[in-house]
Amino acid sequence: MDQASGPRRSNALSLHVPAPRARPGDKPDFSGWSFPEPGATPKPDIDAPAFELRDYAYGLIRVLDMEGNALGPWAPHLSPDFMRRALNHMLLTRAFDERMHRAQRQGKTSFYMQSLGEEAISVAAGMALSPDDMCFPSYRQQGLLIARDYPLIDMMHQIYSNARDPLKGRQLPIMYSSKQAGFFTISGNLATQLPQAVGWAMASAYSGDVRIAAAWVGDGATAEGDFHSALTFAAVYRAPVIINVTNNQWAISSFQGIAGGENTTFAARGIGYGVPPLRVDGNDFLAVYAVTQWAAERARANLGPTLIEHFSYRGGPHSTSDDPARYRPADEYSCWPLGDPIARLKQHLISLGEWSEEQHRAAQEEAAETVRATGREAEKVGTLAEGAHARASMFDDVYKDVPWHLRQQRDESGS
Amino acid sequence: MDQASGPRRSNALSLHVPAPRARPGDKPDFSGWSFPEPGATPKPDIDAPAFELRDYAYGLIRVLDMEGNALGPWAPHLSPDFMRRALNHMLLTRAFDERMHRAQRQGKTSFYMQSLGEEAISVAAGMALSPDDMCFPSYRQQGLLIARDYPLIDMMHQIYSNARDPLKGRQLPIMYSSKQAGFFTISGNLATQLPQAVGWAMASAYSGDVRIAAAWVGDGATAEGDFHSALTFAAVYRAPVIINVTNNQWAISSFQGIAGGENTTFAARGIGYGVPPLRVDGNDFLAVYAVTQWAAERARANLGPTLIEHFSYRGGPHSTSDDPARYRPADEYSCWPLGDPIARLKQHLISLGEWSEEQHRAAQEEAAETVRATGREAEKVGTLAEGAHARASMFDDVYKDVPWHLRQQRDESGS
Amino acid sequence: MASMSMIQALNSALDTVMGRDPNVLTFGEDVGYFGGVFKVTEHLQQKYGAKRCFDAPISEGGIAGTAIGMAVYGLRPVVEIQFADYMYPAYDQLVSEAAKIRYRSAGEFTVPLTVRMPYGGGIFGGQTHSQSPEALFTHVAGLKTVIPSTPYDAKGLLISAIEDDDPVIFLEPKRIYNGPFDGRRDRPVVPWSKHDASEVPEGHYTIPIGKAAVVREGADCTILAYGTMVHVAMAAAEESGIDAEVIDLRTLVPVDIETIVKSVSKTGRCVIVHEATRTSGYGGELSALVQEHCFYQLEAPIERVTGYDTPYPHALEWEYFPTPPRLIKAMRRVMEA
Amino acid sequence: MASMSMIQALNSALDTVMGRDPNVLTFGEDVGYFGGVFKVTEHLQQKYGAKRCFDAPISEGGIAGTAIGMAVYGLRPVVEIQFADYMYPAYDQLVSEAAKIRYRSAGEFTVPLTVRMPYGGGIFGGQTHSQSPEALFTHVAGLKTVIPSTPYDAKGLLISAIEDDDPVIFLEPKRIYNGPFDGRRDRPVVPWSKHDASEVPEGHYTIPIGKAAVVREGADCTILAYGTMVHVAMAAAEESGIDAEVIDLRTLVPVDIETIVKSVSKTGRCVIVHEATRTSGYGGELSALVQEHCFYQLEAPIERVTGYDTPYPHALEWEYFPTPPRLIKAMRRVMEA
Ligand SMILES: Cc1ncc(C[n+]2csc(CCOP(=O)(O)OP(=O)(O)O)c2C)c(N)n1
Ligand SMILES: Cc1ncc(C[n+]2csc(CCOP(=O)(O)OP(=O)(O)O)c2C)c(N)n1
Ligand SMILES: [Mg+2]
Ligand SMILES: [Mg+2]
Repeated sequence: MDQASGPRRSNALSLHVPAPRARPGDKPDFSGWSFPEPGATPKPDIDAPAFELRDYAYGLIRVLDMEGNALGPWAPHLSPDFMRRALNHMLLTRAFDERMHRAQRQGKTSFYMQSLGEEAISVAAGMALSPDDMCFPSYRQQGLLIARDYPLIDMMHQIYSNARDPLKGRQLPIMYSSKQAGFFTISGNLATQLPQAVGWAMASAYSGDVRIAAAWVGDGATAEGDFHSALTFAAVYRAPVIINVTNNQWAISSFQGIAGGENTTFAARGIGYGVPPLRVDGNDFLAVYAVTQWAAERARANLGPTLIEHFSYRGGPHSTSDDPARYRPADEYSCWPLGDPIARLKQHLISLGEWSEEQHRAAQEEAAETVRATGREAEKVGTLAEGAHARASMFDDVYKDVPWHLRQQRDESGS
Repeated sequence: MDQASGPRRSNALSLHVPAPRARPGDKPDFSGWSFPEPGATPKPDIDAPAFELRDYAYGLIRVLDMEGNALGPWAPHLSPDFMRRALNHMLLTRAFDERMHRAQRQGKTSFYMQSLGEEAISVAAGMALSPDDMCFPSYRQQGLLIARDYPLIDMMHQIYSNARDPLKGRQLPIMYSSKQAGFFTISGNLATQLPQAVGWAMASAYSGDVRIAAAWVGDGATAEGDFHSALTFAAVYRAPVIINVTNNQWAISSFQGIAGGENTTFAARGIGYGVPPLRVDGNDFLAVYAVTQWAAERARANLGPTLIEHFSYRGGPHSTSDDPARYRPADEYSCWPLGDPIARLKQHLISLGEWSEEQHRAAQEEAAETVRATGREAEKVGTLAEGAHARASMFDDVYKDVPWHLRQQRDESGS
Repeated sequence: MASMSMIQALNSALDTVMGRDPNVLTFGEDVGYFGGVFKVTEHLQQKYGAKRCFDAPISEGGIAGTAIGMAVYGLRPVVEIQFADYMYPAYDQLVSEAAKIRYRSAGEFTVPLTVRMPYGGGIFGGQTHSQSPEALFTHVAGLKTVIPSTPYDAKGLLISAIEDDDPVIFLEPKRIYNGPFDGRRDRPVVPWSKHDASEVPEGHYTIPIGKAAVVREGADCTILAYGTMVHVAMAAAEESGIDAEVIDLRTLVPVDIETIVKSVSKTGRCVIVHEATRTSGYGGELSALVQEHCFYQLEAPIERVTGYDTPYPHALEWEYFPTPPRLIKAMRRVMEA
Repeated sequence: MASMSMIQALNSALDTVMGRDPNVLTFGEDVGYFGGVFKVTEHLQQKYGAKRCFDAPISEGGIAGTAIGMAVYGLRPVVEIQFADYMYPAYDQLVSEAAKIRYRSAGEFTVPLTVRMPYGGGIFGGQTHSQSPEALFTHVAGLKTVIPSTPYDAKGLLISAIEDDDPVIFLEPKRIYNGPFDGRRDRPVVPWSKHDASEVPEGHYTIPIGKAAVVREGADCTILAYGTMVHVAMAAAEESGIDAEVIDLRTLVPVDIETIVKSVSKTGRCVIVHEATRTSGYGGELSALVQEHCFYQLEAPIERVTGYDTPYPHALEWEYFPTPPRLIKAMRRVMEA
């Protein structure tokens, strides 16, 4: 094909393919990234025009410094009790992740996904939102359920697809759903939840309700068309919704540059729709809490949607099917410049004199023990291999009523 | 449903549905819109970082003032000959539109779409790009073909689906295609051409070619997911492509607020991807020319994509199936604050002493006569009603070779 | 009772349900002030306000996605996809989400959503205003697919669809919006007012989803049809001299297998007609079902009369469109077999 | 010759074609440095450079759309959709564009594009890692749909697909990526190296698109299968004591009607097996075709053994998956009819 081999002139075009700075064997390289100082970012009024908020997309809202001090106008002034609760939620989330990851490795189920390093993002949101606000999560926000005190054992039942699995064995592990907890059924199809969250928020506004919606999507999945339609509809109808991008630097093996992160921030996407774009240190519980609260107040005041980019790092593998050592330096996580969300909140409480290393160890142990005990309970009910579900149940809930062809298939399947 | 009727509290949410300022019976209202003065916008170097170009999204690049003077750094310094050619292309486009619109009304074909008021956008691009750059138009860029001297009669043959229709009667009128003219086959599905243009540009870069791609999409169709994927891929791979948004204020009956135009500009969408966002007066031939040239140079220098919003007004109905008097003031077009692209270029040439009212009338008459004569020729070949195409031809080009099932269907169709 | 076109009947269905249930709202491209490019939502914005009937951005995926969210909230959204040809950007939301949310949440979240789409050819709309994508929905477990063929059915079925607690794909045969069309374009245009089924009650009534109608009784062969093709089938039955039984399926999924089996058991011969492309069209499913249920009663091969496996060609529309002569040929073949 | 798994064979196909034709490039989610989540593109970036094998944003629509643009330019892109379940956002580009560009441009623009997608269940992947959407492609005029069942065929067919001048949907049965699986999960896992068809030439060869393979000759009944189900069918034939002829379709569109008709004319009985949901699945088309072509030779109703009309249920995967016992039951029914 002469067309494709083309004329190689001196001014020839060439294709740019982004690549991360470090691959396995390389030294992790976060040099050249600079962040605003904790406390340095001003806090706008909730009714500030979106146009004036554009620069937030390029900063980073931070409250906690690395010594554990809460600084600046975004500091949310939470009670020590509240923060201890937050810390415990994060510890429980991490302990749960650890155990369930192991359970999969032990063959007790087919699949698991941890949120290691990203616990603040979901736990802070779960605590900043009202309990009846509706969440449209992706698959790495187990912290929301934990912060909302959803029974840990029901999460395990779901993961084991056992007889008490609220989803009747129908869903891949971790694809939770709970109407009660305001936690929308997780989809395996990335980003589909975003316009749904916007629609739910529109319905709430349509109905004169007071509840708002919040949705989460990964840095990688922002590339889906649904991200665009969600922002378009949210902006056009001023939907009371918070759209959270959890930028954990990776989408399976692809670094965030493949999703467009080389050229600008993910928060900046909001600018193009006239949606306030807040960029926050996702490993800073207090900052995530404050930013979520700000966005929620804005939404409740009929001032429309907010886009929040949570800047963080995926500490673990993408899922139990993944081995990150094949595509990134094994020690990259430990070099993450913004630290660990649990360690940082712990440090804050300690610096306030409201927590100690000892208490922390005890809390950690208690979380592990809670998970262990719950795990034993759940395993007594059963794990995946045991096949707890009646064949006939497969044909329920396709429709409200079972139509003739499914009745026929159900009957045949048993014969 | 108690949920949906919801609690109507004092702080109740409410749904915002955008509405245009004026509907039929109202006085057109463009008050409150302010534009930079012609010549006032600086011209950046083509290698300026996208980040520094953000504010171009909120301005409006203008060269011609309403008296016909070309002002400022964007003035492209074109020869009078060149500009007369441009004027003639625009006149021909308008005359062609007039006649083909009428031909549809007379039952000679099924459908037509004019570009009244938007002629500068396509003609200027057609003249600023290299002839072998590849265009991925929407359906309102007939001016590109005319600027590239594609035979008018072939356009008519296509519109009439007659025996010489290059597309063998297969496509709706005006859905032209010409590889020779670098004009990609128009799709009836909005916005699909955008990622295709990006892919074509990537292929050109991959091949070390020098040709770039350009695509056009309406303000309304920017809401499609393909707009987002096009910008994402263009930004990530720095594709040598120009993405043009023709903001003509309307998408059939929906004003641009329904596409998000209430909250910010369409050019601003580029910011979120780190793509330079230029906003230009689409009724100013010189400005469109200069901006296109700037973006083309940038692309050719391997500096990546540009998003251009052409600010204009759809002077005619959406298509022959539409009656805009049902949803907008009948005289809205005549109140458009940025005038008529033909009148403005004409004025410029006159003010240069390179054109006169008389010459203009003659050129107008010549364009009309060219169209009339060509129309007669085309109609001699045939119009839609006459059914020029052999039934069997319907089965060609589904695949390169006709597979057995289509051969069978072809045979049966004849029996 | 009033004589209504199919457009008026659909509009009346929306008006009726919106008048009864504040949770019903409708949106889509050009649906609001303008009332839709086919006028199905005319006057609804004026009557019910812009919050209950409004324009949407040109994003079928966004329309479907937000409507799903609204349905999950507890509303009963009715959305319009301007042409069925433009449903593809919404396909993921419909297939991966609307269809599966009840199942994957074990019944906790439900999607009482109605997606209206004008479909089919015969209006010189070319490749992208003529498609019949019903088979792309009938393959998807969790969706119901409904297609009316008269004003009376259109209103009753649309009300059923809106009141249904599952997502319903409601395909509207645009060629017969304004009058029954039997595929004979050489004949004068007939308005709906000349047709019995244009007598439509003003108020609330329903036609059950899942029930076909025997629109012509006959003994010689069975014709399975839906939408515009019902009228083509009726014309073919009349003109052919063959005493055909014409079944208007009305619902494609779940299909009314009883009515089909009863008829084919009686006639022993079956012709299926649809406008969609042939390969893997819904006719394939119907053919399979008929031979599975009526193998021993069949006296001739089941015939399919369909659109060809090509895009819809603008100028050759009338060669593409299944017309009575094509159908009659197939009927003759099954009778002579 | 080397013994290859299906993954290795597919990798070898890409390597072979990329080595010969600089216009071939491949991209998709995690396809570059990582080599794809199933490793089909492993080492290609290292060997051919990042410009010829690279990661894409998570936008199946963008992947398809840009690949179409590249194909129009003159390249031969091969893209991977990470799981067929995620093809829906790309569906518009594939159906409205890839499939129709040659036709609507009267042959001026063409789309020599290959879209690879792992499909099918049996890996405990739940609803969104198990789907078999082939019927959503077979209904679309302008697309070819290919599904291999062995390493040998996989390589030969993938090379044919890449060299084909039309868009080809290339569905890869992920359950048999690493070994032939006959639906008996109680039996030990067998690697491809134990299977004849894992002997794969290193270099260039093709298997023609549109040609089925009779993988087992038999006189009693015909089983039509593709992908993983070919191995289920083989097991069923062996275990049942019924002398079944097993046809591996390999290409679904254009289907090899001659081979099908020849077999069913001989056996008079036909069972169709696929993993996709039953209603409007490709089995409906096959059933219709068989009865249209072989009506007078058929001695029993054609049976379909398929996935049920439900989403793919995680824990009940093995109830859902068509296994030899289910197939054998259907074979018995057609033999006893
Ligand atoms: C539509 C769709 N495409 C592809 C996938 C496969 N997939 C699952 S997770 C994932 C990466 C997502 O990365 P990101 O959005 O950054 O989220 P993270 O895993 O980092 O939280 C991919 C490609 C999918 N689930 N859905
Ligand atoms: C995917 C898709 N959805 C809907 C349509 C129907 N449609 C055709 S043109 C149009 C309006 C487009 O408006 P805009 O993008 O502003 O372009 P303009 O007509 O103003 O040039 C619509 C909704 C379509 N052709 N394709
Ligand atoms: Mg990520
Ligand atoms: Mg417009």
